[in-house]
Amino acid sequence: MAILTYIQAITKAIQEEMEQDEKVFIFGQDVGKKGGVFRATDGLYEQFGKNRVIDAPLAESAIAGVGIGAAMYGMRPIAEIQFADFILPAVNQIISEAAKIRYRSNNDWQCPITIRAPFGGGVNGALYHSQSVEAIFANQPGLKIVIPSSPYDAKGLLKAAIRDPDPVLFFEHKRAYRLLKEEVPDEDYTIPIGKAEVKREGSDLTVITYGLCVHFAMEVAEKLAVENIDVHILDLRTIYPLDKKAIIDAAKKTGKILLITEDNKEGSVMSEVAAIIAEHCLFDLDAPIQRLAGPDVPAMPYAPTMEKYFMINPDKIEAAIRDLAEF
Amino acid sequence: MAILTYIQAITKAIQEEMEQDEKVFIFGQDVGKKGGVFRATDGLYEQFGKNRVIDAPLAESAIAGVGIGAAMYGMRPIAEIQFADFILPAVNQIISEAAKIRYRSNNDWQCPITIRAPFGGGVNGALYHSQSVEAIFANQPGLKIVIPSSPYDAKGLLKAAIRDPDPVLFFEHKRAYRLLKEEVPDEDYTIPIGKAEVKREGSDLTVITYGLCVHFAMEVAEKLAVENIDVHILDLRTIYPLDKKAIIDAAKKTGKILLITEDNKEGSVMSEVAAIIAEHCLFDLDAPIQRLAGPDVPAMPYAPTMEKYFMINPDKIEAAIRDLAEF
Amino acid sequence: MVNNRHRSLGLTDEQVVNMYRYMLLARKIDERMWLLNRAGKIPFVVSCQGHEAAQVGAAFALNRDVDYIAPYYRDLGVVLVFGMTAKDIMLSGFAKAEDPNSGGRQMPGHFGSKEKRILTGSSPVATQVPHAVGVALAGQIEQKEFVSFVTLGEGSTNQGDFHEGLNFAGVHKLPVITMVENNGYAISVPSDQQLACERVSDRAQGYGMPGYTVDGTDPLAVYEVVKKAREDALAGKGPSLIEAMTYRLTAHSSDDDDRVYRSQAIIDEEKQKDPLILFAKYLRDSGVLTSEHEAMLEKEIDGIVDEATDYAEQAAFAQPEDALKYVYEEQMGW
Amino acid sequence: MVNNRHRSLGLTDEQVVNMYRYMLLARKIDERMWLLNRAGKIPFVVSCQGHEAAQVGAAFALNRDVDYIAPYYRDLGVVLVFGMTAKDIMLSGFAKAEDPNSGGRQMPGHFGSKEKRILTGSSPVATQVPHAVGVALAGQIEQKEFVSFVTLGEGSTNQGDFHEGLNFAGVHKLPVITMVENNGYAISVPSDQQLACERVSDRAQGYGMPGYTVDGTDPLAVYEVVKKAREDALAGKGPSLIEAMTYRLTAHSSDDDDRVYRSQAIIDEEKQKDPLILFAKYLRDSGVLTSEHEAMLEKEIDGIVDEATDYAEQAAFAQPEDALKYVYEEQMGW
Ligand SMILES: Cc1ncc(C[n+]2csc(CCOP(=O)(O)OP(=O)(O)O)c2C)c(N)n1
Ligand SMILES: Cc1ncc(C[n+]2csc(CCOP(=O)(O)OP(=O)(O)O)c2C)c(N)n1
Ligand SMILES: [Mg+2]
Ligand SMILES: [Mg+2]
Repeated sequence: MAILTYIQAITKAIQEEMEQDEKVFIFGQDVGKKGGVFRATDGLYEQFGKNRVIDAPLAESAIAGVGIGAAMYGMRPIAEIQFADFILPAVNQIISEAAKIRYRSNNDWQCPITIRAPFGGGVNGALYHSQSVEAIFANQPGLKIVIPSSPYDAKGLLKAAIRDPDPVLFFEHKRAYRLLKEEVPDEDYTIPIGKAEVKREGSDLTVITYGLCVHFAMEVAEKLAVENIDVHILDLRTIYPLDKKAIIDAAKKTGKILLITEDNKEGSVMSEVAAIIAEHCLFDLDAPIQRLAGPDVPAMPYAPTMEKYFMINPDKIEAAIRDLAEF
Repeated sequence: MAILTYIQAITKAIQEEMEQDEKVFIFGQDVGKKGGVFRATDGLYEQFGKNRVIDAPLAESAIAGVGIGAAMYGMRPIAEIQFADFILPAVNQIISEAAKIRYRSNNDWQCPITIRAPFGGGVNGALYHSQSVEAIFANQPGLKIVIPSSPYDAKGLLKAAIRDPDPVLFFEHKRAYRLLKEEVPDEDYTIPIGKAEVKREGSDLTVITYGLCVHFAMEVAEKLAVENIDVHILDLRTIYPLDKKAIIDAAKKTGKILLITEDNKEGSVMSEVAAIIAEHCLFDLDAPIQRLAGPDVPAMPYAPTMEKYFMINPDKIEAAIRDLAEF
Repeated sequence: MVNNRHRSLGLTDEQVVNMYRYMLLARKIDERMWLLNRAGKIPFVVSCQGHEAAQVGAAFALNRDVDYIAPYYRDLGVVLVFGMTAKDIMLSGFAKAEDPNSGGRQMPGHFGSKEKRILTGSSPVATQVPHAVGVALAGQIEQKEFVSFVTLGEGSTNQGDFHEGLNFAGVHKLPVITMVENNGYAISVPSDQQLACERVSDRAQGYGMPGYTVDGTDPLAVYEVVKKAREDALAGKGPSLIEAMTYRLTAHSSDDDDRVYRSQAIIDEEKQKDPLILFAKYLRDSGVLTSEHEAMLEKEIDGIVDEATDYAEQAAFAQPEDALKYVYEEQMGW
Repeated sequence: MVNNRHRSLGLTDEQVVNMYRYMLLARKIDERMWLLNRAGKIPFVVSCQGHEAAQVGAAFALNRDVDYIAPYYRDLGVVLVFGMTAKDIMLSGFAKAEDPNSGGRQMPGHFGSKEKRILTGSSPVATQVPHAVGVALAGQIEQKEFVSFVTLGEGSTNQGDFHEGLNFAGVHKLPVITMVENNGYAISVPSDQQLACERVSDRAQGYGMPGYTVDGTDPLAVYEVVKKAREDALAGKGPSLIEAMTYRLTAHSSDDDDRVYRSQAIIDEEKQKDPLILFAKYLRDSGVLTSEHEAMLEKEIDGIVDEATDYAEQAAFAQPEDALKYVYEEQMGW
């Protein structure tokens, strides 16, 4: 077992899958010699050659569309979109095509593509290198959307995504890339898509979140534990379709719910989580369902003052937990 | 006052705005000689000529993008997207550009474009001529999304959208086009964007919905009134950003809430409505928040059996209301 | 007697009669669809009428055992050659559960069959272009010998996906043949309001590939150029762009009324270019098709279309709850 | 003495020295940005180095009082000519509240000023192309006399928006000048892996407009072709596509390390094509620029850049809550 960063775990997952299945290949902008702008494909060009590690022209709709074609043929393409913000030119291919191929062909064709993209802020990325775009896709049956919160999960979930028979959007928090490190097994393992994970058992209140915020929430929970505030934490892992049962169980566990996302508040994935709870656990609730989210502005600004104001951080989480605990 | 259909009210709104403001022009596929595939621009080419009623090449991203450029210049473009399903190639222009122009320029530039598109099912349109796409855009600050539920509203809201200083997506239910008719004043009037409307006062339970479903809900409410089930109905009118106060008031009014959308259930606009209620009205609720929506499948099929199974209709609404009333 | 063009292309008499047979089959299925639509039996038709020569000529130049095709909604002629039957098409027209394209989920004209290597198609135009490129890329990675063939209308070449797809194919020298069926209209918009270039084939240079404009009312001319493109593709010379000039002999679809935007004179003029009439004349003139044979063919095909129609009309719709199936691979518990 | 090219283009000695001055200003601001970045004072730089001749030459051919421009992130030279000051640019580099482009909201290189008719730009490449077309369409509707000028990199011409935008401009014969600054790389990807065509200007034909490839290290050559394109546009002859061949003398941005994908030999070779050196030589050779004048210019500009840097460094950031402003027109209650 080695200590890997979040991004190293991703590289490892791709490398292992490419070694064991020759149908797997990766393509996207600058994934070849450069090894990706974040270096997620570091070393892969050297190991697998230009036939399986392919620099694509600067055209995201083609990256998605060509990947979809290859997936229909029977390959297991991994398409890298350089920043999640730049997935938007590919929305038509993803929603009209990838999501609907199995359904529209009455199960005749399938589309096992994995589309990876770094998302999230806190890296001086300004409006167009910081966005959380998951909510745009989180109401499209046929798609699955996965967001790992740790290096261990990143490896296991990405391998599961590549092997999944349906299209998976795989969003990686770019600030987690080098911030998060932990022991990651060398062996092959996968983590099931569609299942949330209880990251911490607790009895006072429940935090439901995903991505980098899981890390912050865990930190805060440890800190508050000494004050006898006992926080239950659920990591969604797959944010579409949601693991309803896990959400309902987590909500019932404590009756006080805090939902956290780095995305804007209105219309985020957390709206659906709240709706599920309001539909299934109303009489188990002891407090209104709280949401901690980015402000409803188009995207986070560049200036450090305003970026910080936008971002979720441990202080904001702590304050929200304290408020709810006192309710 | 004349009796107008929903689509005639739309044509009227465009015509009046073009008459009174020469900055207004309309463009899109087949809007010229043909008058639009649904005939929403019927007669406008003859009245205003090819300089202001412009057939655009078959390229939605250009339709949005060219419109955005013209709006930045100071025009009031109305872009017609032939079917809402075909707005997807334009998502990048709408979300990365239109929504963010004011914000990213620190209020220097503005983008007063109106993008109209027919949405919704029940017209044998199959997967790609039936979708509800509003949720894709309903978490993008900077955008406003308007969906009228009647001919009267269609005219007043469209005129407000055209005059609005910010980008507005204006979705028209295509089955409403000829199904709904009512008296529509000849005079100039606008309906404020951002405000929901109480369509019916009631005391037993609250239905919150928008678009064609408002019409069905009203029908059902009248029917159930004779059985002393008294339904309160809120028409959202603007589905992004939501009119929170109106939602909270409507929820508190009866404590039993049914949310209705023709869109898929998971991740729809109704998730946010539920989240708002769960955050602000928890202790006013007498029953779990119910959602009646399309099933979570990619889009509605062509075969009449399956299309009918997908669509919301008065029978489904009646059943849901009865269930909730008995709760 | 006219110069026998088909033999100089290496086509036997039998093959060209077979071509004609497919063109006639496509036409007659299409005409029947309109009748059914006008009788209120099926909600929608979109036609191949006027495009049959381009479609059948092209499909004959492909290898039906290995090549992949990504047809667009008018391509009835192409998919028939690739093995779709009249019954399959009628089942789709009536939206019945047995429709092999989509189980009655999609409108007619949205073809697909994995077994026949017909990529499943959607309505948003031009999305199929990158798909065909992706199939070719997969073939290149796996060093397989096939081409991928994709079609679209001239209006649809204005979509970004056309541009992005062709450039990708050009950079990687992929075996992709793109055929544009240029019928001069995108619904009501004539091509001079649609395309800034004179010919769609003018776009080929921008993608580093040869561009051809060919008479799409002549199946032999189309056959010849597609055959060359296929040979080039397999020889590693990369993709080609072919523009087949056709006429749209009907309204855009059963929802359209073309008299609003084109004059009767133009409609009548275009009817003169009917590829069925032109090719039948060629076959007759070159002594390949006798009038008995022609009558026999007509009769045979009428029978096929009748039978297909009857079968499809009687066939069952999918169950309402079938709408829930196949969102993801089954047994995933979702 | 060399042939005096600028006078035959109608440019005075003063004007060409002024061109050089803008090129030098752009270069020196850019160099300072890198220093500030390496010193940890600003998080990001994206460079104009190597593109200055193309940018300044083009901007001089436009009318700074009426034309609209939609520059991309490298276009420091263009926006300086259009009236941005060193201080404006430094304020943007430091992300300060006074930054006129975005109030410190956007990264440097994301230009915008309504007063100066510089359309506000974003990061996703090529989206500005349809915007420039839209401005030109508005001008055509209102019968105004101006052109709209838009730039992008060669890699970005593979985006659908380039294709869709240029076709729209071509169909409507709009006064749009598109200039592609072809520096041979899109981050790490060289143009032969990016573009299927030989030259970006090969794409012009597909949009019914003339295409020009010009030496982008020579401001006079670029001036000449943009001037012609502008005259054509105003004469109703429609849009033009211009490809200016440049070199990227730095890494893609401060986040990139170009030694991973291009050799030192290539980097050194490209440095020989530095447009600043080449143009200074031309001006000296044609007797327009003396070494005193040059030294004076250098000094003047160093002073400007110093002052701008000091000012911007001291200036205030926006307040945290300012992040909430200007989502919609204010006083809407949202
Ligand atoms: C992205 C998209 N926009 C709009 C439409 C609606 N539409 C269907 S066919 C068509 C015209 C297509 O014209 P062309 O490409 O010339 O093909 P033709 O029908 O003439 O064969 C349009 C606008 C669509 N299907 N997809
Ligand atoms: C839609 C989109 N995809 C990806 C990127 C990331 N990106 C920024 S610049 C760039 C390369 C641009 O190359 P080119 O167009 O040649 O311009 P150059 O930087 O060489 O001037 C890429 C891939 C982006 N900004 N937008
Ligand atoms: Mg056409
Ligand atoms: Mg470049």
